[in-house]
Amino acid sequence: MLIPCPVCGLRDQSEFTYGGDATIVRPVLPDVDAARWADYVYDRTNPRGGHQEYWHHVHGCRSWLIVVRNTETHDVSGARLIGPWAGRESA
Amino acid sequence: MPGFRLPQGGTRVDRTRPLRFSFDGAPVGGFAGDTLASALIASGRTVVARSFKYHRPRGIYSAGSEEPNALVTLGSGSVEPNSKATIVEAQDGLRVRSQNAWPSLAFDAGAVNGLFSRFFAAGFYYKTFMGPGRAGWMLYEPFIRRAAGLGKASFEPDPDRYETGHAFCDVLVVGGGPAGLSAALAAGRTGARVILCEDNPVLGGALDLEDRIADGNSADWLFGTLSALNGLANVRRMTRTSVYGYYDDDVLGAVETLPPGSQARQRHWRIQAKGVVLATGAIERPFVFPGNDVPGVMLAGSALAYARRYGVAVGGDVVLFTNNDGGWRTALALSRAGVPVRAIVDPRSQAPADAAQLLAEAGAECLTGHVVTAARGGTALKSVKVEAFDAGTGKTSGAARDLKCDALAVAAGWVPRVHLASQAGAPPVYSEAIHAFVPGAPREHWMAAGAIRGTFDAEAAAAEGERAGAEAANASGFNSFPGIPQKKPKDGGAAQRTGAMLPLFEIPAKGKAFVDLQNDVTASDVRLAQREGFESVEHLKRYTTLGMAADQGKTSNLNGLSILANARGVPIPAVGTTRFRPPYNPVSLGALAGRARGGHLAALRRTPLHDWHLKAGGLMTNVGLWHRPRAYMQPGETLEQAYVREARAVRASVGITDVSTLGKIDVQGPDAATFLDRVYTNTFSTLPVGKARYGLMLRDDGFLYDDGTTWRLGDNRYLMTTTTANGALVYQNLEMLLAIAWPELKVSLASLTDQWAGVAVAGPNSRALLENALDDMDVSDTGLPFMGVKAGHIGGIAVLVARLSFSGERAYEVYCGSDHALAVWERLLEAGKAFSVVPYGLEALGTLRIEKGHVTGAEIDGRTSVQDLGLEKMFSAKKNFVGKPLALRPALTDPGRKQLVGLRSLDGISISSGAHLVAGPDAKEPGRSQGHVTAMCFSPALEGYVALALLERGRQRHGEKLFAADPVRGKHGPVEVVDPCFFDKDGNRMHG
Amino acid sequence: MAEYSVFSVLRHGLSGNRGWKPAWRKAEPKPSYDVIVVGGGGHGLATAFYLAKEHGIRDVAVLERGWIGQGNVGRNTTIVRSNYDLDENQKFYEWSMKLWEGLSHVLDYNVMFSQRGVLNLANSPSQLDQYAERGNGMRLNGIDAELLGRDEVAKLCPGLDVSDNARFPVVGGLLQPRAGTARHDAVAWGYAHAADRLGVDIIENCEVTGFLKEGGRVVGVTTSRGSIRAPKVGVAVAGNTSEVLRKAGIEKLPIESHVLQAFVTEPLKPLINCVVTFGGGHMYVSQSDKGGLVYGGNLDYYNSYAQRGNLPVVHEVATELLACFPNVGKVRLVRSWGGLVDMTMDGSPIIATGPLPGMYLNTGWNYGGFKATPASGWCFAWTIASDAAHVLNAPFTLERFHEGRPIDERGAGPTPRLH
Amino acid sequence: MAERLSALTHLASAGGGNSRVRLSEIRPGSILQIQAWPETAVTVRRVIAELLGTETPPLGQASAGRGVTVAAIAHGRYLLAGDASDLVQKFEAALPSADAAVSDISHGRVILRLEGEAAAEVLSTSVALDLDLSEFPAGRVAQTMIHHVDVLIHRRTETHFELWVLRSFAESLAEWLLDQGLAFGIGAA
Repeated sequence: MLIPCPVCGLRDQSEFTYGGDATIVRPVLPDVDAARWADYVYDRTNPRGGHQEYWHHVHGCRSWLIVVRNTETHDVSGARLIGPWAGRESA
Repeated sequence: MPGFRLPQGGTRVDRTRPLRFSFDGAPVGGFAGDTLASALIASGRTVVARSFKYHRPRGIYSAGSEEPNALVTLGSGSVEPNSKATIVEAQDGLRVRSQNAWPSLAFDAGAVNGLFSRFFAAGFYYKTFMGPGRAGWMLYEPFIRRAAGLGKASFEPDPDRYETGHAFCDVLVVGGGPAGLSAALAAGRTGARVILCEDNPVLGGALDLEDRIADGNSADWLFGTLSALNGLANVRRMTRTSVYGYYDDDVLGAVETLPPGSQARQRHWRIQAKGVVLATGAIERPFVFPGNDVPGVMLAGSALAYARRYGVAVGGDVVLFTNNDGGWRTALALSRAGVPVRAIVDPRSQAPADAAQLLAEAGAECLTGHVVTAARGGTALKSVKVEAFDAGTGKTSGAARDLKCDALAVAAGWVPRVHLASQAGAPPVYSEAIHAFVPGAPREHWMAAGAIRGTFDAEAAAAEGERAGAEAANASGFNSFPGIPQKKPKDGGAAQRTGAMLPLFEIPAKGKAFVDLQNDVTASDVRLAQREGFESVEHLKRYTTLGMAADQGKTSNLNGLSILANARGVPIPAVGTTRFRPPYNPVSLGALAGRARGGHLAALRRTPLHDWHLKAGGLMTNVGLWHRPRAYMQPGETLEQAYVREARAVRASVGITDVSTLGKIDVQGPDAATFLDRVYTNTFSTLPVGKARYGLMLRDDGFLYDDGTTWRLGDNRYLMTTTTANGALVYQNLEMLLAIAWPELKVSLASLTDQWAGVAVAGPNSRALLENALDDMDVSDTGLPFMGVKAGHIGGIAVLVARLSFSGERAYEVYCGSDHALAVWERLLEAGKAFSVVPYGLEALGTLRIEKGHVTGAEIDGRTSVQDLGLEKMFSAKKNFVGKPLALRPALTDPGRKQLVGLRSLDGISISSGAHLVAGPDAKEPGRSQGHVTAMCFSPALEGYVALALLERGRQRHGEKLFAADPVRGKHGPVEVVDPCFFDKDGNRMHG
Repeated sequence: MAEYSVFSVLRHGLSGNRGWKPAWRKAEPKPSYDVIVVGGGGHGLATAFYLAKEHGIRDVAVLERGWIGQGNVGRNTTIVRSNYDLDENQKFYEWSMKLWEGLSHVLDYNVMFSQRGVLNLANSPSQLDQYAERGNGMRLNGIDAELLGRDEVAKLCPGLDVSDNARFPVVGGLLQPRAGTARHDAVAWGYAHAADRLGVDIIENCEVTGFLKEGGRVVGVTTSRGSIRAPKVGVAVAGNTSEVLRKAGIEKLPIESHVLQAFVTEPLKPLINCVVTFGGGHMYVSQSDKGGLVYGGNLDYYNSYAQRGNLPVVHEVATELLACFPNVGKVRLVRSWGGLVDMTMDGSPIIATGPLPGMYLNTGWNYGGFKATPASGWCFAWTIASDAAHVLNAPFTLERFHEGRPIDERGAGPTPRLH
Repeated sequence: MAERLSALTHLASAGGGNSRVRLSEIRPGSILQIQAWPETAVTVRRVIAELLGTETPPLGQASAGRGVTVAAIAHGRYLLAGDASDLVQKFEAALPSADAAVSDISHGRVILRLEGEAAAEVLSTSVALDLDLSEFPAGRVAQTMIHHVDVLIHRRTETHFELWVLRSFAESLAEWLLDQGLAFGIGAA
């Protein structure tokens, strides 16, 4: 399987670590509600089909990405950068 | 007369270069270019193997990788079992042995199974071998295991070298037949980078079994095409290279077998393509009839291959049995090649007039409207039984007659090699035109061309290949080379090769008729499975083992399906087919492992002091990928004596140890302090520059994650240290938080683990040692107070010195650039001479920390909470940080949980690491486990054995007497539960 | 007399094997049952069997989307063991081991349970201590465990590299002699056969399309073959749990579905006599009765329903196999497959009532589903029959995650791929 | 000032100097990483260009000036290697933390030089990157793995590659490359 890193280009999956479901929303730190944190930490929709997921190009540029991938076909339809440089790549 | 070498012919053999190998000790002659199979046939051999279950004598059945019978063991020493004699190139002096036969191939005791085969029907072993008693199966298993299996593998390490390679191309063409060659040429002419892979040593596929392609001579066509390919530098031809797996995103796995005499045996290729043309061809289909496994029965196309490629006749008296016109052309070609063809048997009433007449002239009897209802012979075919057949009723009729013969060539049509297509696409689709499965819709970027699509005519296949190659190149962004004739494939490409085939594959006749020759699965096994309800293809496969042998059912799957379909009374498409998975052809484990063998299994991380440790007698051990010294052994010392000596020296005077493996992360930026306040359970924004603080990290779920000291080097710069084990993970996790949780923070991280070497200097004389060593630093308690950090020099080398203590002694950590580590280390030893400084290793390090009750990965094991380890004081109530909300859950703070305690041995015997804590004094009645030992040592400070443990409600149980149960080591000893800090509880020595 | 025995094999053999009955009936769905079990895999079939045998509940339907045993019971490396680290897992898997012993007789079907031993290689001194800790826990729970030194390991495994020039030298190992392997498909067929003979309806090609609810209570299912009612509906669909429960309105679970590859080589004469696991990485290998080396290792590490893996793991696992057994370099891989495994947030399973009234959940089998089959079915049947967990599966609740009571065998935390 | 000790003291002993491909070590005076903030990216590029007298390369490329190499390896992130031993101080002085983070990794990285007609072939045994000149021309840099070890690959010319690797892995990587290169008659210079 290949992942199109927006920084490095098309690379083999083995250069990345998988970060799991990217649709779950991490509570912001002031939020100390255990139930909301537990939802975030433990609960997944785990869909068959389209899946937005985090990947870390840990053996490449070390960027964290959101990859859109089909869990049934492994078809990767896109990847975008997240973090401070997201949307400011041209800077 | 069995097989023999024809007076002339053989495009692949060089009759001027004879060679000789041994088969079961007997010499076998051949020529350069022979396969083992062609030489064995030429030598008159009929039996070359014994079958899996009934140990029936088996001969060579095919001329390719579809071979079900002729599996042999090669070489001596590190032998290669289960090799297909049909694809192994004969080599002078090679040692070849038969398999699965005892005492000998000619007389195999296992053949007795055949007599009882009626009791060994499909699945019989699920119904018996159960008793007597509970251990039932264990009584029989040893015998069954010995009877099963084919070749014997060696117990010697495989000394051969296996290499790896990565290849990239715009178009990968799999298969070097007419379709593949045309595809490679067409794609190559567009300028695309092309790789052409072919299993065999030579290109051309089955073209050399055709006389003509289009209106020209096929040899000329091949020569022309190959020379055209030669002219294209962008086309890379890889023969002897078998593409076995089609993985996601058009990444394919292939194994290249290097010619004999190469320094490596095989090379694994990872091929990443933009587009793929699958031109993998087809396999000839056999008939199912009684005795169809007798040595001498083989595929007709293969018989022709032996004649044309190797100048070998498969028999002196050949009968050919077919259900289509192609079989007649094969018969004619055999006859013309000098192979005596005695008769052609065809269930159809009409034969192709031209071929029939020519064969009749050649003296062959043409038995149309007939079928072979039995093949007779034990270790060699003696005759076939022929009966009249009525295609209308599908029944045999009239008198049977025996035809004497020593070879029966069967030709029941062709089965496309859809395996790779199926790996990377929808299930194969049944084609009524060829009565076989063709590729389904692609999931990856491939196109199929030629016989794999049922286009058996060479010209039509070439045209398809040409178009597929051009289209694949276009799809990869290369425009078609102008002026390529874009021929449309002729209709009825199938008919061209097979004629009006009569879809008769199983001959109605009584007797043992095999479907899967390698696993000895018969037609009646298939029917039995169906009767017992194993109706789905997968159930059939698993219950009968049909198609699950090393040949992966290449010659048996389709016949099995059609018999199942008949038994169920449904059309074949309704039965469906099984999904093909990698590998298409067997792949050696050596090729998959490549050079990652022995010491190369994984990279070794070395600290800058690695060589010094080795020279000093360091007993090295793996810590993750690092090598670290457990202790520096002196002659005659045990490990315990060594570490006790080292630890004692530290407490008595001073020692130094290599802590370079600690994870170190440069945390920089205007928001560095805010960031650390969020990731640590305690506060770092208040830490003054030039000070260090011990920090604790939690996982999101509130359990302990990692710990270490972090030093503030500037307003916006910290040096974070982590445990050796978690360095990379913590770094990655911090990057995750900055990317996902707090992208607004201006913080940059960089790993400095390799930049800084670290040396801990510990002991009452550590300060004096440093005063000797340092050029320019005041390390007095005022100059460098506890937890202070300062920059200075040792012998002109810039160092950072932090006053930290893991040992509980006055201690310092000296950091310097890794390239200076050895110099600094040696200067420290020099400066410590007066105090008889010792280097100490991991075990002493552990001993010193156990005496102090400091925790490490043994206690922070991913399951412990802040409270478990008594670290509440590190848990800030004022601020929020990662893991806090879930760390406050009652389950994590429950006082009933296992808590950190110290243990003191009460019998003077060591407390085993890994022992469990129980109440029972008697090893035979220990009672339940209440906790376990995480770390133990002999404490020089206490002159006794002590340990740390996690114990239920431990903190309330100090003073209690328990027993350390270690049944797996046969130990059971009394211990007293004590405070985890054994030594200098108020820390005078550390601050002192 | 048992339907299957050496005598019946002889009798039928003499009559051309014409007389065998189907191993299980091709049952037609009835409009209603006492219990519906969704999922005709090992766990679902075992559940139905124990409902009938242990609790006298025979009006049971097992609904299978395709053919029974098409899931992980037929896609695993056939290892059976109870050498776990945590008390909860030790007790549960040891009960499974006890059920495995003699299972063939109970089912009147030979599942070829081979107690050849499972050997965990320790590739560092600290790992040997960890195995000692595990082994001691097992022994205190009455489970067999032996700590072996390097020489004993070498004697047990001819061909194993115990040399010092190995990258991660073998220092010893933990052996569970009673552990071993079983013939995976036969487990599904055996439970199906035995359940069928007790009156259970096994209904293949019957996909559950939805759940019938009355007042928030599950009262049955809709299927590709019509609606079927039952006051109790158990779900045992492993990797498909999230998708199936979605049909009941349950959107999120502490589960991710991953692909786990397994591999088998061509058949060889006896070479490896016990199950061996590698401590320097993650690899397990045994030799099937047919002679093939059956081996596997890590997940492919990303959510997947594809039952298809990729090259990195193919290389990694073969490499670790050769690190243990450098003598099998010339042995060839002939088949590989991908299992769809239901990984939980702590690596341990879920067997519980709920999450809806009338519903019962059996999932989260991670790497451990096959060996668990008997105990899983036994405990799930108990839970369904008595509307409460048995003491053995009481810890394996769905709520334990939110409550902070994970059963985290590896201490890897809430990251499914790491368990 | 004590002399710096190479992580590859054993490399030279591998021998076999004049062969189709040679492995050797480069010992720059300074190696550093500079990470700009999104809003200071322009400033940082300017400062790099000014201090080194070479233009700052675009992402995925390296530019080589007099005794110095700059590689752009991620957004706003640059790796620098130079003969001078004071580059870190220079850049720390020129780039306050409001502008960028400067990390000294002079001792933390080893730069291997793989040179010769077969250099690309040797790399291709272990690197899942297309090293064809059309895809990976001179001046390209890529971070990837060689046998699970992180490396930065910088192609200086068709036949000259430089591999940046963490110091602790350097000896292992060198051993691996020397083994992979056997078929090509690799040697250490």
